[in-house]
Amino acid sequence: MKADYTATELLATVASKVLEDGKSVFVGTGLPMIASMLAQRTHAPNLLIIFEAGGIGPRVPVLPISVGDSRTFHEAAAASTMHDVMSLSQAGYVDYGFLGAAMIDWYGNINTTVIGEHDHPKVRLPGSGGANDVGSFCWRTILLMRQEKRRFLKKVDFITTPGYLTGPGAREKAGLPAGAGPYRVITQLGLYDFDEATKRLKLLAVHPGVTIEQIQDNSEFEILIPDHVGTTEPPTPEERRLLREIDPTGMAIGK
Amino acid sequence: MKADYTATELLATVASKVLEDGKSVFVGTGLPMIASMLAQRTHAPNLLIIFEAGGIGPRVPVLPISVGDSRTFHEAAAASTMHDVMSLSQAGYVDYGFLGAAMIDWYGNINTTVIGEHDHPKVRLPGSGGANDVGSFCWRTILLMRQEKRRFLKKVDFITTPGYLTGPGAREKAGLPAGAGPYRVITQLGLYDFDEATKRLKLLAVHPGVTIEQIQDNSEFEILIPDHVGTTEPPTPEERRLLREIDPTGMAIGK
Amino acid sequence: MKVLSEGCGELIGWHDPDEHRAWVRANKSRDLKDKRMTIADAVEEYVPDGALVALGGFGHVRVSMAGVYEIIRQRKKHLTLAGKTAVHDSDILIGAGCVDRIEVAYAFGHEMRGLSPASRRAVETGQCKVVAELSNAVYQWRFLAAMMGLPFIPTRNMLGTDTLKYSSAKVIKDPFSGKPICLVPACYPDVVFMHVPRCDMYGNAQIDGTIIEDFELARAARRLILTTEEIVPESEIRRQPWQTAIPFFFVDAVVEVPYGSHPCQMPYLYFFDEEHIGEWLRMSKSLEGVKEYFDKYVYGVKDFTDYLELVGGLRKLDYLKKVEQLRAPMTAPWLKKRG
Amino acid sequence: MKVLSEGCGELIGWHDPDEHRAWVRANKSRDLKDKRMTIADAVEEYVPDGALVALGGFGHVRVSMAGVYEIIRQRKKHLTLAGKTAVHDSDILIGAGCVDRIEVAYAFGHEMRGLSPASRRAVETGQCKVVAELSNAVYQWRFLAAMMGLPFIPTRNMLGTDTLKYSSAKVIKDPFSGKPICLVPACYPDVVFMHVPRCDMYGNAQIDGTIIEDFELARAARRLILTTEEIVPESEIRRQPWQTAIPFFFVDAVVEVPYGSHPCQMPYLYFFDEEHIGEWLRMSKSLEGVKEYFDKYVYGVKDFTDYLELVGGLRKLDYLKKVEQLRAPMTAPWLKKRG
Repeated sequence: MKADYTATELLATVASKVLEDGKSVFVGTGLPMIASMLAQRTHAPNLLIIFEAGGIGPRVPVLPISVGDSRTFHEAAAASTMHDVMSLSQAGYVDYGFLGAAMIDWYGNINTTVIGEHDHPKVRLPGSGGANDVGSFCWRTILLMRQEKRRFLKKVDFITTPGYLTGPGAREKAGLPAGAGPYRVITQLGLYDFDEATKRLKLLAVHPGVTIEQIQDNSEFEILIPDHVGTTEPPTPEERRLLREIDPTGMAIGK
Repeated sequence: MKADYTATELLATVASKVLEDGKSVFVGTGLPMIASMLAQRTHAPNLLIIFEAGGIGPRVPVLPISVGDSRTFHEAAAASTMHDVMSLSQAGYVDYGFLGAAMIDWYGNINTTVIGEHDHPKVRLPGSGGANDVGSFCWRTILLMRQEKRRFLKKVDFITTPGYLTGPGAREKAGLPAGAGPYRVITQLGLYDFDEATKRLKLLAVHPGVTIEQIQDNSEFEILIPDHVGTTEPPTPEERRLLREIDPTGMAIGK
Repeated sequence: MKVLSEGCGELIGWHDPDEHRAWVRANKSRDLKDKRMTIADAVEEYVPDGALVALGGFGHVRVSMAGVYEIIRQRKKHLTLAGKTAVHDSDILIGAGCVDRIEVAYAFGHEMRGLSPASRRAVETGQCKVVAELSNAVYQWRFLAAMMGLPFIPTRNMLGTDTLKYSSAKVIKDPFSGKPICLVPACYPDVVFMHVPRCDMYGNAQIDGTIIEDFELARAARRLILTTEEIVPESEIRRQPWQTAIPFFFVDAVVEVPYGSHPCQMPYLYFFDEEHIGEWLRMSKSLEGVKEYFDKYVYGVKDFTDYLELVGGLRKLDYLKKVEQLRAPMTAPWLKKRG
Repeated sequence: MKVLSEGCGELIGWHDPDEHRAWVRANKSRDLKDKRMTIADAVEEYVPDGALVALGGFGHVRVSMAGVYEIIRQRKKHLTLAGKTAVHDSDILIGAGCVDRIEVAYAFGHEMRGLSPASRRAVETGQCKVVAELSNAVYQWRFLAAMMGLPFIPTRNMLGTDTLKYSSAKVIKDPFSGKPICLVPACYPDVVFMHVPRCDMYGNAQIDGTIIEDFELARAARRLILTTEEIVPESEIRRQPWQTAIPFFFVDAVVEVPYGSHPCQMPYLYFFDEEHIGEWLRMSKSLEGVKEYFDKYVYGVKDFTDYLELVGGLRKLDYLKKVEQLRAPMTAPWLKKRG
């Protein structure tokens, strides 16, 4: 039976459920915005959304094109500065952060800078943007990305944004804020967290109809598979309706 | 013949003449404000006045009581923050700074913190306030103070604010911004600058009727006396009228 | 990391950045909730004896005097004060015996009005100890470091002076320029009182006029109590969000207290009550006078409104508004004395 | 001063703080003077070939496109770009061949619209060299350090990553916490273009909405050129001085250019012109298309008003205003493509 929802819709709803009411989230362009806006319209009305250009606690009317777009400070608590929001993030005020990733390794280290050699790139990507900041400062980061063997890599060409670096204690040893790091990875195949002891990527739940084999086949590195693996909830019709309302042009969620 | 002006009026007018049009000045409470406001009303209409609480380029209607008082940002170019004005001072944007002093030594080092031991003070004074900042950051600082033997000291009990510290090159060696430092000292007896080679206090001009002997008698340390010593201009009736206009209650200029 | 020199001043209000982050996570609510309470409850809840206290505004401009009086009324003890641009606020807190330790950028003075008898006496008799020295810029940058969640901020002042020697700063060689540079430690006050012209019930606050240090200080504060001339509807704040100086999640309590800065100035709203400040400066010349002052104006009144009635009520407040708006001339007892 | 590690990225825009102070003293006027000029004169005077250029706003929000087009029109060469939240601005500057070096926090991308063909191609073919990497927060803090006249600002990010390795930052052991900390060097761009909703003829400027990095960047700039929707009387600025984001003495030129951010967004005034941006994204897929684009929209028009007529004139601008104010739905060619 063909699902009546798209992979993007599933990513958005699964991501939105990770967020808690009354907590704060640092939001990037696209799906993270949609997931956060959906959370506000469902279980987390008082989710505090923060944008890197200075928008703090807006009532986002419709999906913005840019994280600096005026929609990101529409009826906001404050329209401030990047210095302000990056500072409060560094000071520990941000619970969740969203990150997109081109490639990751099994410690959740992210590459969004370059494929190939830095000075002779095969493919040049946009670079860190706010990603290194989010990955360094937010307590718990949530990675949204497409899972493929060429994206789940044993070693990424360039660590743009820190995951757990080389394993337990490595972030702290490097001088990064203690106790923070990647919390969830969400792909079109499943939902992951990181193993407490080894800080390696671990399957938490598969999406409806996805097999463990598919999970492992779409990764160059070995993914830890626990005894119990859950299945994520598919988007409800109401959630799908809300997603259309949030993104009427379908720019992120698709038509 | 008794002068028809007060010592305070003379200090204010002599100080105002040090300031140049189109330059910036960091202003403290009292006489510095009056001198700067007088300069704006005479030869320096475009003197840019900056206050530590964040007032930038105000049109001060009447002498403020405090450097944080709303008069300090009346019709200002900006009502900003201390961080902003201290930063721009540190970055070299401020030409002149005014300082009051309880005591100085011959290098223009200032004490406004304590008389006696720091932890067992004979007299406790207000401390640095913005003085250390002005003395460190402004290109040229102007000291306004009462001259007495117990105030012009060989060694001050506490260096609150840097003059030339221990002499030529000492500021730079300590890490302070290069090329800045005390520029003029104005007392009820005369106008001083600092000797280029030794950075020691040097007489520039005496006030009308003051002798070289009085200058030296009212200092514990030896004041350099050049061959040519000028005489300052006494306040004109127009200047005296302006001073009353600036300070109608006489809170700084006296009744 | 070779430290070239360091001050002997006590390091107050500093926390390891990771320890502070953990504290923030556990204690600062990011939830949008009604924070209105009485000033009595706010002081009871957030000002333990021994706390490090800082006050917004500029010593006698936009000061939460309502907060200051309540601290005195509740007879808080052994407070340490951040003596940042401290004027009337610190003078009466020290005079009242609530504060016995102070870090000093500026204190014990009343700007144009001269020195402050009560707090000077307290320091000169050893009743109040100066634990460290610094400058106004340095204090404010200590709050900047705190706001940024950093251990320190570099500065190019204090170098070569005794102010540095009695501070808690350290000097290192800057690895970029090769020159000595001062590192000033972050300062996170345990509790900050700030008076604003308006905010909503969640704590989203606007400030007219200069912000002074309050942008950084509000964000450096572990607990932040706002007193406000007026609580406005949330929609008024959200209409012009770039006017918000302090967003709600930095705020722990919101207390509506019209004229809450009296006898200090509130820009655009009311001028200094020089008559009242003059009375304090006169009475505080003796210990007896200090006691008499607090008996009359703090312990002897039941709340802030009662106090406002006592200092002159509507007629006085109307006059202060006119002076602030340059529609009436200023008078002051300390001026008469000089005349 | 032991440096634990340091990036291999080129240190661009850094000056010894004393050298910068001397430059400011000699070159930045503190005089209140009329700074109005044409964008052609401003670019001619303040943008030498080889300069380090930075742009205010957010890559495609509140960008001085009038400045960007004029740089292209005057065929400036070998510029280095501060790739801070760079989007449409950098894409067309690199596409036009004016920029051949860039320090990258974010570039070569168009946020929701996907990647930027022109600038990506330039980097992948070696025509434009990435001289250093960093993050958005770090770039903005480099400007903070510059605004403060400091050699560096500490940060707690980049640590442990290749972003640090390719940056110009250094890592030392923090003498307060004992933990490694990153020091990011100040950055003073040679010239900054910033678009604001209003300013007076002296350069006192207000900004509605988020300030983004422009508070710090305006103060870090060696030369600052403001383009503005409107030049307002000085009295309007001075009526609410706390609204001034940039006081006049940081500003070197004031150019009135209504719609000067087109096709980028100007908060509260007009939305992105997605049709035009889409046209650029489509045409810039080939070198021929790039040439065609500039021939048509830059070299082929005599001034900015001519350009506005060409992109749709009043009807288009009215539509963009309605979309910005949520009174009309947004459409975009890149949306149709996906549909």
